[in-house]
Amino acid sequence: MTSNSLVYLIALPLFGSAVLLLAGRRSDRWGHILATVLSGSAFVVGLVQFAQMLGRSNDQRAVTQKLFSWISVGTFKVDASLMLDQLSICFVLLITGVGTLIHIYSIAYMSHDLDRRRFFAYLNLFIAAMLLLVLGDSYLNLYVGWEGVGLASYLLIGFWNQKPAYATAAKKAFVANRVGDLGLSLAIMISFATMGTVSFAGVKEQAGHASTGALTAIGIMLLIAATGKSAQFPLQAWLGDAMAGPTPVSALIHAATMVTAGVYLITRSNFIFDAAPTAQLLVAIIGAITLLFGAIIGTAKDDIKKALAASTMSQIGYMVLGAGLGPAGYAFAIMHLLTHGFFKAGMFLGAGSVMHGMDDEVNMRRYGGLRKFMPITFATFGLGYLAIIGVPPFAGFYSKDKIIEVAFNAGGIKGITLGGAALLGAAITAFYMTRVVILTFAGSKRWDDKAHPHESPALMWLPMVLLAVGSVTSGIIFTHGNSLQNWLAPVVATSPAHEGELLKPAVVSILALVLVLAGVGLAIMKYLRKPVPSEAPTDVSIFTRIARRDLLQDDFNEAVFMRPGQKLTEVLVATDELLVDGAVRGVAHITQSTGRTLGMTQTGFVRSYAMWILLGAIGLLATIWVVTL
Amino acid sequence: MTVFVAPSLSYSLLAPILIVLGGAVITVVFEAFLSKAIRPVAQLSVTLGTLVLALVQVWRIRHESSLTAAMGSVAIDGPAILLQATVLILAVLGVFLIADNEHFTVVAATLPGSEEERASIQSGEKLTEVYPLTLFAVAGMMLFPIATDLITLFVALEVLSLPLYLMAGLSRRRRLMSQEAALKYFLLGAFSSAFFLFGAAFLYGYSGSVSLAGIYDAISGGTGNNVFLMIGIVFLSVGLLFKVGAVPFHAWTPDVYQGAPTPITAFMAAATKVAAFGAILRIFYTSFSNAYWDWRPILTVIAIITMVFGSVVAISQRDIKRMLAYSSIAHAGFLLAGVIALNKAGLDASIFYLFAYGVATLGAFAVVTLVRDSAGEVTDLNRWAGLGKRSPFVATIFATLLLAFAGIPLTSGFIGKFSIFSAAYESGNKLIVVVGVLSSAIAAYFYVRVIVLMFFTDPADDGTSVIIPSILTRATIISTFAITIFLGVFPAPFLNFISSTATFIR
Amino acid sequence: MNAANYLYVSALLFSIGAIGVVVRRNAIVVFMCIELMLNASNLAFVTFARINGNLDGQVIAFFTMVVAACEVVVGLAIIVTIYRSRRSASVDDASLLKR
Amino acid sequence: MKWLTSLMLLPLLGAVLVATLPKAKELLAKQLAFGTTLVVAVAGIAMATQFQRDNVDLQFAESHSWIPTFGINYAVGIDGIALVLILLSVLLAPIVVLAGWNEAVGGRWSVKGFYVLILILETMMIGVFAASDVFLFYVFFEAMLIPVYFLIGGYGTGARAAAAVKFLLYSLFGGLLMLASIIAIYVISGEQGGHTFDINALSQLRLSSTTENLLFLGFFIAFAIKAPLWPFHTWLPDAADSATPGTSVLLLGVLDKVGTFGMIRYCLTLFPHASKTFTPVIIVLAVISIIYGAFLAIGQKDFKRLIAFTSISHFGFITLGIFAMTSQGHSGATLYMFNHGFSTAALFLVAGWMASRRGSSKIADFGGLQRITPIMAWAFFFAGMSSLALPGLSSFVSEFLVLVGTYTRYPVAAVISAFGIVLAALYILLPIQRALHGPTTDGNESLTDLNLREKIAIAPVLAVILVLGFYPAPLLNVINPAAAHSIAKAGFSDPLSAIDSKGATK
Repeated sequence: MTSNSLVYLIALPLFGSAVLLLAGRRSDRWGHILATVLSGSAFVVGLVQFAQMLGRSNDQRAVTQKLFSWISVGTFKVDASLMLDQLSICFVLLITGVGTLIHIYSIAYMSHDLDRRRFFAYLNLFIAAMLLLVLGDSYLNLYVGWEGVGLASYLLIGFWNQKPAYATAAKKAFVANRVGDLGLSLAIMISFATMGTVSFAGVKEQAGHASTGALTAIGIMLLIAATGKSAQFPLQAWLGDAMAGPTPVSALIHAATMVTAGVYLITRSNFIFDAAPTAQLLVAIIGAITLLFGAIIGTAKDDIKKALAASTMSQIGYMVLGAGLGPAGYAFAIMHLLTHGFFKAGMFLGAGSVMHGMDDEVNMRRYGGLRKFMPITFATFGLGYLAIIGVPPFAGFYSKDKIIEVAFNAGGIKGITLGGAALLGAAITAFYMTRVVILTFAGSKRWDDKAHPHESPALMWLPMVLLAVGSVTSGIIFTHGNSLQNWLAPVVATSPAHEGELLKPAVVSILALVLVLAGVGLAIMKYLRKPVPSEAPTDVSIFTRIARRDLLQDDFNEAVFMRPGQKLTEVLVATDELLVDGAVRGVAHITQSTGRTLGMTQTGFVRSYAMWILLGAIGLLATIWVVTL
Repeated sequence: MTVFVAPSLSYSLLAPILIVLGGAVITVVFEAFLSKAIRPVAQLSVTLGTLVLALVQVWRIRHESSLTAAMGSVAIDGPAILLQATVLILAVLGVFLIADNEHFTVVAATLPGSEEERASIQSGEKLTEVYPLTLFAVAGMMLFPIATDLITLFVALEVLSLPLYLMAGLSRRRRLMSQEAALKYFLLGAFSSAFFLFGAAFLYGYSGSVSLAGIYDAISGGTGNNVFLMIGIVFLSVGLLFKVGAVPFHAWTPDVYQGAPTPITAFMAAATKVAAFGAILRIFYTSFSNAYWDWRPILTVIAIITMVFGSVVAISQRDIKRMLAYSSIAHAGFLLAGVIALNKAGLDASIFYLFAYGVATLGAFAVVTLVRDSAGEVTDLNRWAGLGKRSPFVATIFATLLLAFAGIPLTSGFIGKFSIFSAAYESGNKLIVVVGVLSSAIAAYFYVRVIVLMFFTDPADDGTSVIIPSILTRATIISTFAITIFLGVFPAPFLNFISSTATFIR
Repeated sequence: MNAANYLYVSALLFSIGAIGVVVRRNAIVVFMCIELMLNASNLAFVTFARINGNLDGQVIAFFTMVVAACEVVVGLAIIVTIYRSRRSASVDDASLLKR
Repeated sequence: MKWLTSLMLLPLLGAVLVATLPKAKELLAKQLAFGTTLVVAVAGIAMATQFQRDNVDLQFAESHSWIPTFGINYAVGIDGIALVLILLSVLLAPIVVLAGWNEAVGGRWSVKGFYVLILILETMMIGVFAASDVFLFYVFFEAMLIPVYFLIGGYGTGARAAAAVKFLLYSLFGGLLMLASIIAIYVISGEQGGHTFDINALSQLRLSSTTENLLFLGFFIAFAIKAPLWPFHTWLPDAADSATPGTSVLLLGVLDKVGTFGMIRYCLTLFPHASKTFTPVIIVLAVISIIYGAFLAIGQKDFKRLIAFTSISHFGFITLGIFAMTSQGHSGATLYMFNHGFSTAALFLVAGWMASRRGSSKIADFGGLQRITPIMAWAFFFAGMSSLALPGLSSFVSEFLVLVGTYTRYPVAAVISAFGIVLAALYILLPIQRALHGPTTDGNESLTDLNLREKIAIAPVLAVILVLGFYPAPLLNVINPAAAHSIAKAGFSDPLSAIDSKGATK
């Protein structure tokens, strides 16, 4: 099946960003409207495609559109062509849908910013790039979108780059992502060298013939890429700082869509990971590590956005874990990705709304009892909260529980560790999310009277409400009759998750719920029963301190990469000056001094000149004598 | 009693030399009888006339070739014609410079700084002895490369040298230096010609003949005492190598170049090299060619030392004339590569190189005569700073000539370098080529340094200025510049002419 | 007696002359040493003429004398000028030109 | 119609016209120069339309006897690779003139002199890519040093003289080594039937492996210095530092490509076996250049030097692609030459504008420009993105092709080089953060944004970068046949993918 309208998905927002960037200040008045409309119309196109897709039989659903031949050298042929299948449509709808909502939200949220137009240009650019990422039909096309979203995220994190810290955060994000991109590009090279193709279809077809070694290598490289983009261990350090960007950005890029690209990549490459168990196991392990890592960090953060960021990290950990569990997990990884898209975006927007009302205060210790002042925000945030900690029947319950369950059923020690980790993560999640809600909305007011907390305008709470609806209902919809599993079946081989099972689903759910309740309870004991100091207590355990420092990730990076790197640079600069260039200068110098020395023979005394002649003659005689002997 | 058989001299072939000698005699007579007032003009016109006439005659006999002229003591063949023509052209250009009496003391006999000297200069008279000297030197230079027996060679050598010794001492300013230059040049020159003569003696002893042909036959025959041959070759070479300024017989070059009046330096640097190398080529190509294996190593060693030494020492020079002297030493090394090649290509290349180099050298020294302050010429390099700003035109020409010395493409120097090195390579002397290339890389440095001084350094306000050149000087400068560029861009006709004419006859 | 001896003598004379040029300071003496070298060559020429049994060598000898004479003319002129302006005929004093 | 010759004559004509203008008419000189370059650009594009892309032999070929004595012809003719590079030259020239409208003003020399040099340089740039006669190539290769030398030394800033000399001597040294090789190959061609410099005829020579290796080195070192490859690179930062932005653009954008172009056209064609022999060494050097250049770029405190070092890194990629000997590598490398030309041009021009406004090119002197001069900041950001090979911009395509092409034959080298991707992010983003982001620092408040002329100058560059990023086909279609041909001539073929080769063995 081919379609001619796929390109519009990308073209519309791309056009928007181009217009806004080129028109400059002239478009200040109407720029945001245009951007929102274009993003919305992209959503409509997506819906149309979705409708058409539903109309076709299960194996006819994928559609492609070839635009032009992009690169073609020898056997290396890459077309600029798009592919929309069951997997990518999910993303298209998520990106354009949530994206549009956040556009709307931003109209109000950024209304006071002089550069709002530029902001919307970047947003549109992001939408376009992200769509290219999920629509590209080959790894190379994906790569373009992959770095495109990186660029957009860099621009948006650094939107207020007049603040040096923010500029640094943006750079950090870009560089961390580049490390991941390195992985992706290597993966592409390897797959071309081994299979002679880089298109999804081609690789899927050839993967069978390729050696496991090569496939494992590709898999690991893809995993590195994913860790970079999706802020997974060990490349997760940038996400917390990325909160420097305006809150809608955090909601869209660093919660709902971009950071989940890694999960998309792994799921998309299922044919590689299924054939490379080692790589697949690594994926699962990375996921498990990260979900705990993020959760622990989350417990220590007082900055509401950083807390949410940590939780995002942790939730993506769940998705990666799911994707790492192979056919059993892909569907649920995607499901969690979607539900998370709703509730996390919603909560971020909520956070934004809170900041909006508290003139950009982000420290939760300066909040407290805000539910009275911003009821809608509280309500929507609350629903998102229930969803993320996995209380039935909210969305998170379905998606997360499934992953935990599949993890346990992975079998053997692997299953127990992964499942255990996931379960533990759930408990911690419950704890820190409860903490967030309490510190923000419950308890007594801790802000000074300068702040006048107030509910946000409709343009802002409307998207929040819609997302809240999503976070309530989506779980049920996706799981009803395994609808999502069946939907994705043609793309990712899904297997019923119930053979050789360790624990019955019911058992898992109950275990999970019990732990969740424990977490909630603990948080209530700790933060609702006792008064919360408006300054973060300093006399805390070493563990807390480490957690506050993102488990020393930055310190590690600095100690292991940055400072040695800087040293190396300095050394090389010195080497270049002293040795490489010095060698050249040395030769020149030696020649010169030789010249001066030889010049000394020019004594000015005619007798010494005569001596030279005489010696010369004798020398020649000697030479010729020797030669003719 | 035997009938007297008049020797067959074939005057027409000797005519060029005879004309020059005749002119020389006329100028001497003028010196004696003409009034001081009209002497300069008369001498100049006679000299130029003579040279031009000789040049015409050379052109007329260009297709002749004979061994029997002057009873076989000279050979008239392609190289002879070409070299004579070259010498004459350079002489004309040189005389254009010499015509500027500014450079010469009025009465060489007066004591430096003495009353007479001042008076003589005030009198506004001009020194004219230089013209006969020049003509005699030219005659010697024309005879040297065509001589085919040892006597003629020796005589020619002396005829070309003796006037130069004197001319070196005629400078108006810095007379002590000038006289010292003359002394050094004379003593060392005489010293080296003693070597030459001694060598000649042993060659005669070896072959029993004084003619190059006879020596060739003896070598080919292999009869005769090889020790004599060795001594002969070595000592003869010493004399010749001295004239071209090859290391270690070079020591006179910088001093004399610096001390002598610049026009003389120009003339001698250009023309003497041509004559001396002409002789070297003839002797080694015709007479010693079969002793190749004996003399090739020593010449190779000499050539390499000369290239490297000249280039390296030139770097540390602070005086433009000395620098050019060392550069001429380096070029002598390159030219020796052409001698060692010992093939047709080598001969053609050498002749082309001699012409190109001679012209460029004359031009360069001509420019040197223009840079002056109240005390006369300024040869201190540092004071050349910013010349490009003072008079871009002159500076550009000088830069071009330097680039030609450096062998940059689109100048005559490059074609010369290429042809000579390819000839050397063709004869299997790869080492020379490599060394030559490297040393010309070194050489490039000091040429470039001068360009930097002229163009990229700001002029110091020390009264250094570029004088408006006389018409003749201007003619020299412009024509040398034009030839240098032309030979760089369209060398084909010239190269064709050389390769079609240049063949030694034995 | 052996012709070689004549050559030895001439070589000896030549060497004496050459060394003299190098070691003596007075320009006149230096010049005389050069003349000595020329005459050494002459001796060699004449000897070889004798050995080879033709007259060319002897002819050259005469030429050499003439040339030597010319050299004397030029040389003395130069040396005298130097002497007058420097009040010294030592070749070592004339060393303005160096390096 | 004789495309190439006319293309070369046009700028020369313009140069003559500009030269004849009176000094005072500065504006007219600029307009004339700009007009000429524009015409040449149009003519160049017109020529490109006549190019038959699937025809692998040299097109628009002309040959006229130049120096028959040495079998030298004025022979030109281009394949796809040369065409692309000529296009690069003729397209960049007008942009450079327009962008550096006031570069020459207040230089040491006249404004018109600047444009005369630029136009002469353009002629030589076209010639060096068009030449199909090795000697002619060498002539252009060496001669084009001179105008650049004067452009740096005469109009540059800071230690321009030293930088100019360093540049010239470095290049001359390489050039002379190449000359030695050229002489050798000329002589050998003579031994194997007739002296010639025709590239095709020379590629048929039979060489002993030692000779071939030595000759290869002669050529390669010259090109490695030009390109420049580690460790021959140290002249580049100095030159780029002191040259005017326009000159630097031509220097890094076009002239240095002569090195990499020469590797393809001469090293591989003339010495296929030697190329094979030395490939490992060269690959190592290339990888070192990539990483080393990147690290030094990170360590730089000055925009110009920083860009210079990024170029060293990029030239590493180009060399890597050439000696990977795969069609992807070759096409990638050639495309890279073109793209690097444009992205460096963008970087250098904008950096130049920033520097001229701020009066300093120290990164530390800037701050918060994005708020004061948004358009300039954007242009720089865009250029930076293309320099770090952001997908969607032209340099990504070429860089990725090089890496893929390298990986299929030298995985390890490709993997190490791929780290350049990360380092690139650092060396571009660090200066962007320091200069464009953050609060506005003192001395920057009053900077003015790009004016219309500058916008017009930079717009086409950025446009080309963007368009070729998404649609490189027009260039690749021209390059691919030529690249494939040159690999085939070097006796290589693309390695099969692991699976296919397995299939082949089965």
